[in-house]
Amino acid sequence: MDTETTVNTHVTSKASSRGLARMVARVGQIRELGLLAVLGVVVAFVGVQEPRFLALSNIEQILQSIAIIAIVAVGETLVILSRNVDLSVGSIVGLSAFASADLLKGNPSLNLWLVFFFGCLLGAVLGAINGVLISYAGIPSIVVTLGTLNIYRGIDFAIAQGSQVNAYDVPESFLSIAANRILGIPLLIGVAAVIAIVASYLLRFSRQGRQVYAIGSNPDAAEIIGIRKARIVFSTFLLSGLLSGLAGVLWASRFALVDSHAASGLELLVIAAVVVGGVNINGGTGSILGAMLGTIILGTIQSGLEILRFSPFWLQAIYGAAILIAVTLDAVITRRVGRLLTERRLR
Amino acid sequence: MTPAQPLVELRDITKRFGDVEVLHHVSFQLFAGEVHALVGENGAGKSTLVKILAGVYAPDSGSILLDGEPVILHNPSQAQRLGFAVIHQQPSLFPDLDVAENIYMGRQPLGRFGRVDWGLMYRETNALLQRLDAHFDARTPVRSLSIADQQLIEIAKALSMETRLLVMDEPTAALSAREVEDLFAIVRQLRAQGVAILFISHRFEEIFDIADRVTVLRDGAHILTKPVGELTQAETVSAMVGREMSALFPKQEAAIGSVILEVRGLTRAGEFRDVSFQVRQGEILGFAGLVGAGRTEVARAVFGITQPEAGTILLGGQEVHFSSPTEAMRHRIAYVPEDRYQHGLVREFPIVSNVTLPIWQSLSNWLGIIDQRRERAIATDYYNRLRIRATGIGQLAQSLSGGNQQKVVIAKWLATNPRVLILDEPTRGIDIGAKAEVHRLISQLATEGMAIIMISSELPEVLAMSDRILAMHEGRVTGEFNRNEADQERVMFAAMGQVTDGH
Amino acid sequence: MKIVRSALRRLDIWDILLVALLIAILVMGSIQTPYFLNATSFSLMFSNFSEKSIMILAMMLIIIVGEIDLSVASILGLSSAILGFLFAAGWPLWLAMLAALISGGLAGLFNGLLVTRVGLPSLVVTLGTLALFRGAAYIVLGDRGISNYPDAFTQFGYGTIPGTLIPWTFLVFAALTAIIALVLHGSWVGRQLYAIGNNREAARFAGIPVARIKLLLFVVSGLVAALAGIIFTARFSSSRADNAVGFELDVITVVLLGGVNIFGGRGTLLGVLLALCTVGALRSALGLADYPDQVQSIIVGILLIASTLGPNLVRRVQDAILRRRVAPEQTLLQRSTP
Amino acid sequence: GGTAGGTSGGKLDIAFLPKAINNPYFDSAAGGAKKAADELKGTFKQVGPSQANAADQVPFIQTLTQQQVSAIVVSANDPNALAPALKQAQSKGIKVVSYDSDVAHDARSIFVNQASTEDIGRTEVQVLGAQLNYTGEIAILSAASTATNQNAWIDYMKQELSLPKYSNMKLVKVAYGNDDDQTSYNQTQALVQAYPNLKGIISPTTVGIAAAARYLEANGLSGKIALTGLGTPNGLRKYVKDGTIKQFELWDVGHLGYLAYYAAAALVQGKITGKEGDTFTAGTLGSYTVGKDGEVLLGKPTVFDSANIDQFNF
Ligand SMILES: Nc1ncnc2c1ncn2[C@@H]1O[C@H](COP(=O)(O)OP(=O)(O)OP(=O)(O)O)[C@@H](O)[C@H]1O
Ligand SMILES: Nc1ncnc2c1ncn2[C@@H]1O[C@H](COP(=O)(O)OP(=O)(O)OP(=O)(O)O)[C@@H](O)[C@H]1O
Ligand SMILES: [Mg+2]
Ligand SMILES: [Mg+2]
Repeated sequence: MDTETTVNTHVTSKASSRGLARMVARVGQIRELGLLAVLGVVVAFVGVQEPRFLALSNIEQILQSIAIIAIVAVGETLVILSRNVDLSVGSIVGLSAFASADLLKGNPSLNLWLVFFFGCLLGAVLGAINGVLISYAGIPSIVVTLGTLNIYRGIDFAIAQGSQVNAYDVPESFLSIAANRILGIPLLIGVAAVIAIVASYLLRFSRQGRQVYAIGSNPDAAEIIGIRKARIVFSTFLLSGLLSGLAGVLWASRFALVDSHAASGLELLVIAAVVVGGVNINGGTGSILGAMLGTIILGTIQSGLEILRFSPFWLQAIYGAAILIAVTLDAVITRRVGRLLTERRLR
Repeated sequence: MTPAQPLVELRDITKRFGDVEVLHHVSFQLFAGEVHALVGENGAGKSTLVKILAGVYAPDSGSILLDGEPVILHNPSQAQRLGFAVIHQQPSLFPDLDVAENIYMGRQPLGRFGRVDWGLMYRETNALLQRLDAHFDARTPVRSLSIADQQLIEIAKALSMETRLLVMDEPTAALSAREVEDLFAIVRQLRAQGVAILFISHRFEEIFDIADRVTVLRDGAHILTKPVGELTQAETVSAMVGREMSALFPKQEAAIGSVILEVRGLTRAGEFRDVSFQVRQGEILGFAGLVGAGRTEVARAVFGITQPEAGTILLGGQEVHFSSPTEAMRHRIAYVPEDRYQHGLVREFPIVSNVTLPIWQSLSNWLGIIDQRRERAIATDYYNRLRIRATGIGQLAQSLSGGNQQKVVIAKWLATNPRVLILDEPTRGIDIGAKAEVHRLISQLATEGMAIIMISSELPEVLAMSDRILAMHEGRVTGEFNRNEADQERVMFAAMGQVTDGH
Repeated sequence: MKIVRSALRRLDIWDILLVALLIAILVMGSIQTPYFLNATSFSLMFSNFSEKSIMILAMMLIIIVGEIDLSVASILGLSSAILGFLFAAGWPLWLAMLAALISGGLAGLFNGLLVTRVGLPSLVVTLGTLALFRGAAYIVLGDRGISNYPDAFTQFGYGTIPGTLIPWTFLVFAALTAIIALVLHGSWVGRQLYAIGNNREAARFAGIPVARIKLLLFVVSGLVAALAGIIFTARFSSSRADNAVGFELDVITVVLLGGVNIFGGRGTLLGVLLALCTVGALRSALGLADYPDQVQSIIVGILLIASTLGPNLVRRVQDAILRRRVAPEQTLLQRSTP
Repeated sequence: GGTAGGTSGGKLDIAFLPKAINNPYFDSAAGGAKKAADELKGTFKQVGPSQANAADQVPFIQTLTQQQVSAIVVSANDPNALAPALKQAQSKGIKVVSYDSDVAHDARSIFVNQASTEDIGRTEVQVLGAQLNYTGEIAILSAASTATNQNAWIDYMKQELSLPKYSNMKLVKVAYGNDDDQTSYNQTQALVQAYPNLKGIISPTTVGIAAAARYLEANGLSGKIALTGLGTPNGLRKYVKDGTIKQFELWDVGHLGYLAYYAAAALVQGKITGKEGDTFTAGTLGSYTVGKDGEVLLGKPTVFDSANIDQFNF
């Protein structure tokens, strides 16, 4: 909600040394270390009480169950880094899941690559609609995507008309995609990891990737120095839509039962994961690695609570508390580091 | 010295915002290897012209010629490609990114496979920073830098490009005297290399120090362009304001009364330590120091924005603790912040609401309904007294020029009828006419019995206006001088960190 | 009277479009179905918005200061659960209602403290408490549903004032609206809210107790959500942990539809009331004409986008014709977009 | 209730209000109702919210009341929440019938019950018990924790489990999948992880059982963990064929809609009032008698297994 753009100069460095500057520069990485530590604590806590939790098969199960969210979270991270938000991802996943499963139901002999292509294309188109309205018509992203959250889901309902696609309606080959393994790694996890790595690389090593950070950090300045803000913001929404579309097809393949409600409410899960991962909701800071860790942490907490046999009625409250604790800790630590630096400045 | 063919020529540039024409048929030429000063009052249209050269705004009519060929600047990157480097009045930096990226954003050196070559970027940045004598390195996050350092990055950015024209919109406003010297050394170097430099400043010493030629704008119109040798300061001023100007700093003597505000041993870790001073009724206490000396921080603590960790504040002999500005205001302290854009104005409010912002409550009846007639009367009064230049008290603050914005901020605080008025860089970025008015106002307020603290990085201003001067360096008070014993050298000495005993 | 006049002066492009839209819906609705244009229909129309309408008012204030509260529906659920739990445990109804209100206020306080003291973005905080408070409702009630509330209570939720078609709950809404109209558009407090929304730092430097006001607004939002929880419980004679799941999006949608700027600082009560009427009439008309739910949500989604797009376009056309003054960002935008 | 004389001039304008539209289960029921409407030369329409939510159902009741339909046939998301609105409809002379999920007794004339609640609850346990030789840990995967039907069935399941022959069977957990594919899937996964000795799952909800079957099948647990519950033949055909599920139950949903329409029609036409002992004929299904509390029972549910599943298509 914060629209301030001017450089905030809380910490000064009239007398700073190189070492100090280095230390500040490391704060970004400390964040991810902190997330790793949190993850370690959660895993250790659950693992001590229930050693089965640490079994490879269990870890694999946890990763599988968050892989789809992780894919959507990559796109959402791009969007949030540029100081926007995409609330329509759940609806895009749902629409893509239903439409591609329905397509396959109507044409069971269709090449599966085509189905994936279709899902991605559909997602990309929906994301592009968001992007056009935000970048070129100048409407705030939260307004646009709150609108398209309703619209895309409405379209989903309208084409589904109460029907659903069952496991029996689609070829076995489609259903087995999610369960396939490549080099011993479950496909779903592999796909999510590759997407995360590629996105990380692009964010770090492409000019456009850096410009995403610049826009999120100070949109007005970005425009003044000639960054094509509209185009880049558009691209983030396009990519977010595309990844959501892909996630939709994977969703259909994994759950094998798709109706028009699929993935409703997913946007909140995804945003929570990204934010817990240290991505600033006001843009400019954060990383894909962080977002992935955030996703894994929330997935692990959820799974840990289940395996420790918590009452289902406590799950949601603990989940909510975990989100709050994570972001509070992050804020407190960041502020401490900042304060430490100011104190060093003079003496 | 000037070649026949101008490097850049502006022809008949006109720019309108809505139905207000802010530039009327402005034409002048910039030659390679000259420093060209652009001066004018606040709102004369200097920054607008800069933005046109930067490709941020398109002129409504007129053309820009580069090497005699007309060019159309569609966007900032195109201007950059033509070799126009622009330092805007508001730093346009990315606080979350490091120095190197701020300099090279959008132009990062690419290595194999079009991948950003971070190593090379850091090496080049460090080389640049060394040239500028900066004390921070390429990996420092910009968020942690002071305003002056941020300005330095803007300069480094301009140096990193293939620059043919360097445009600097008030680059020295936030710099200390020494930093200005460093900057001018670089400017001279660039001039020698044949770069054309368009330089904007409200400080005449600087203009007469560095410029080769001067162009004066008034109300959006081109008044004159002359070599600096053919102009006197007085001529320039009258060209700017359209009339003769009298004394710049009309300080009136005021009767100095009893101590109103006293600060003892104020300390806040990392900001300032053991700061003590007194201000009396009718007295102007000047705070001198280099940028970053911590004066703003002291002011913020006195005004309750931050809380001191040690020390006491006494008002009329009573110890007070402010946990918020609201409480400080209740004790009739007012603070005009240095960053008016961020801290001073509600940009989407008209002048009238900005002026009455802190006193709404007292303008309201028991139901909380604001008496709009009284509100307008008060705003109009200050509007006239401070000679704010706008279409009326209904104009939105965001569309005012910098100087007029500052006047609105001052008006706002005067409306609270304070006993103690703290002014932080009250004339930064203000044109010469407005500055004189602000000075007149300050000294008039003092004669009315107000206690005034004036923080300023312009030493001549502090010397001329203050009854007493406090010098600060790195968070400590390093000297205190009475009006008659203060001179430029001694105060400067103290501000540089040499502790002197003023008494 | 003065308030009305100043409200009328504030009518901006979008408000006028909303009025036009509302009239169009009323005309279309009465052509499409004979049941639409009558008092019963309007009475029911409001009744269905009993809870949302008051939550909308509180949300409007929060958004004007540049924050957001995603947890309102969860607070509603939590207060309804607490009401039910205590009532089932034998507490007198009024005491249980009081406890529900207090719990809502505390929940709001919790949000407010995290936002103002810890300094977290409200979007993030209330995203967390959206889950936390809903979870708390499940802890309180689990899979139980509490019903068999006294008839008088249910009558308050569902019934109308005897001899009229005015729902009892309308009185609550009307009272809140009157208060907010006075505070927001007449008083200095309202001006402070806009000042905060426009430039929080400048407001703070001008002595406006920004943090305290925000904290207060979150508490108000919590209290209003709890009040909505009591109304909900009365109207459906039912306390369940999942009461009103997902209401927050509807509430925010209406506020934005009313022309309130999501970044704060802009928006009027009149616009929001118009948006409320428009959405209410639209849902009612489409429902009576047997259009399915999804059509309604598609239309509301389109309206939401249009609420910003429409005025943007109108303003651009106006600018082109009248060459009137524009804001700086827009100048840049106009130039950089072909 | 429901005795107020009305506009029952033989006009049959009957509206169905399911828990949510766009739900295959209720669309099957609508198919049966449509057939009944054709036979009786009445009209049929189905309206409802897109989310299964009591608060969202109320406006539809009000709309139907204003439209002066002759009867409302409703499946309630909450038994009490709909009562005031339905009572108001009744006071305007509209007949109210509930089906699938009942409302408060005084807010409707007749409840068309798909199967006896007790019967469903107990047979689920009996089926699973037989498959497991009455030993081992079992779990229940339900819909939402507040779902009325499911909670009633689960109560009877627990009663049945308390009988001595189940002394070696232990119900370790009731999980809630919220009738959402992902949640149900993840909950199944969580059950399997948290209870390594789990031998069987009962899922008395069509979405839940399909998601559970999908998880067991995809993770090679078919045959290791038994699964039964309530599901649609189309949704589970694959899993019955590959052995993940041996048996499951469901009533003929089309028949449920058909019977509900006939019951509503009988009320509208004044043939019955809904009191105990009233009888009416429901077309091809034959004659039905109103039981205690206005309940009409469709009959025994069908048990599906690999032998008969191909005879059904819904
Ligand atoms: N985006 C804008 N929209 C409307 N008016 C504007 C805009 N930008 C500038 N103006 C107006 O144009 C005039 C010139 O402003 P400009 O910023 O160019 O002045 P300046 O000479 O740079 O003043 P200063 O010395 O205070 O920086 C002012 O009256 C200002 O109010
Ligand atoms: N608005 C602000 N918010 C946060 N930190 C600030 C702000 N203004 C200044 N600072 C920090 O405090 C440090 C010291 O303040 P500043 O540079 O303003 O000193 P000063 O003595 O007041 O100098 P001057 O008033 O000449 O700028 C700055 O370097 C900067 O990092
Ligand atoms: Mg300027
Ligand atoms: Mg300062």
